[in-house]
Amino acid sequence: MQVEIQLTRQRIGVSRFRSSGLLAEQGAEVEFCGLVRGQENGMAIAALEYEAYSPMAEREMRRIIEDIGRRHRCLLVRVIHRIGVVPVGEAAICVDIAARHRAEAFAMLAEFMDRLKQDVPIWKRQPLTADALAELKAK
Amino acid sequence: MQVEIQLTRQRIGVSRFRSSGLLAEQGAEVEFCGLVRGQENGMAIAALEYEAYSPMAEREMRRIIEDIGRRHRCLLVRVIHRIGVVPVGEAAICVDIAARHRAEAFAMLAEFMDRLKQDVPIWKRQPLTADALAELKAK
Amino acid sequence: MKILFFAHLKTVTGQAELGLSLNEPVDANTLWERLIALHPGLARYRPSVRLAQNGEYIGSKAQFSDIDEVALIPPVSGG
Amino acid sequence: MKILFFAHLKTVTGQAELGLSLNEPVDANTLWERLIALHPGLARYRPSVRLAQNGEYIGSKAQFSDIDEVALIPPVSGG
Repeated sequence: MQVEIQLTRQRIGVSRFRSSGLLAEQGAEVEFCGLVRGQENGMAIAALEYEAYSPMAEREMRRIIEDIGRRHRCLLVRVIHRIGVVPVGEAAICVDIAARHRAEAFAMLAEFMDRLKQDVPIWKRQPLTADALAELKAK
Repeated sequence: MQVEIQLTRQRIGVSRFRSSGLLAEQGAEVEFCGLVRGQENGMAIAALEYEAYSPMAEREMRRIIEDIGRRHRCLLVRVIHRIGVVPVGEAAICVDIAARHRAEAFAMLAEFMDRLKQDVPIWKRQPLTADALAELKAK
Repeated sequence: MKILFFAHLKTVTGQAELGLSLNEPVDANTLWERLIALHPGLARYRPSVRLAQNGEYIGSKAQFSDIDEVALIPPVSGG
Repeated sequence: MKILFFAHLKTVTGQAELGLSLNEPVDANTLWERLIALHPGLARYRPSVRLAQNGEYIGSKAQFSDIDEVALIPPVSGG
């Protein structure tokens, strides 16, 4: 099982993803993106800021994926998590999974996301309002 | 909940997908593609041929999605199923789901695929070997 | 009445479509008997084939009339 | 020994990183007591904070020495 983990301060582009058809035995590909929503606790926001303990976050994601992979073996799992300021509508995380069948891809995806939110040292910091985001961009 | 269903004889292009960020409340996007694998019942194949009872297949997919949506409301569900000859490594089906949170998107996806494989009148016909595919293309 | 065959049932019947005349509405059982009389090869598939009437799976009390489109749906395998 | 603070613990301690000298190895309890002595504001977060030693969550028998990097991990919220 190929595992690729990346933390980035750049916007996660769609074109960086998709392995379709590259792997001979592949029968399923699933991609999930978690996007920043326009509301946080009922307040309108313009962006969220993410912070990570980077080396541990990367290692922990790999460890979780390899652990799940012992029960739900996939061909490829690729995770990109963005850190820093992520504007509303953009992806904070994308997970791309290639597998022989959809069952293991779905299981890997759901379980990975649950455990990410338990154990991977990444934090949503205070949300930014439209004014705060404009100020930050002007810097 | 917006539902888009399409049967196509064309290759399913990646660019036709992705709604990311178009929907204000959207927090999750998941895309699944089911690809034709290089083996069918242990035999090396070059393509699979799919056949559909088209109007019923489209209606049945919509009915299933609306039924699941009563329990797992999503924002958008888009399904493209290819019919005719689908070469190995290409997608026979792609499902794209936008939702507020990942939970309903994952539930919609897994349940839709299970019910598709029970109830939607689409059939895998005989697999094509490399020779048969070459012959077909030469026509 | 129009009858549609899909997948291997096309091979069994040698046709994709069949026109059938009904003098009065019939239930599923009678319809099957008519179809099997025309294509005895269908008999062995009957247990696994569902009927659809005008694009929807039928309930147990379905009645078919001359204006219906009926499809024989063998086990599906899409996706 | 290097101590790392993340998220709101940076605000609580006013720093992202802290150097700490140990004469001998200590367990988690002693380490917490040293940290709370330096930053009393940490006390109320202790129940929800996990410790990581050199990038891994610690087990119950962890011992910390002067060469370790220790991170205080408040409840995470990635994804």
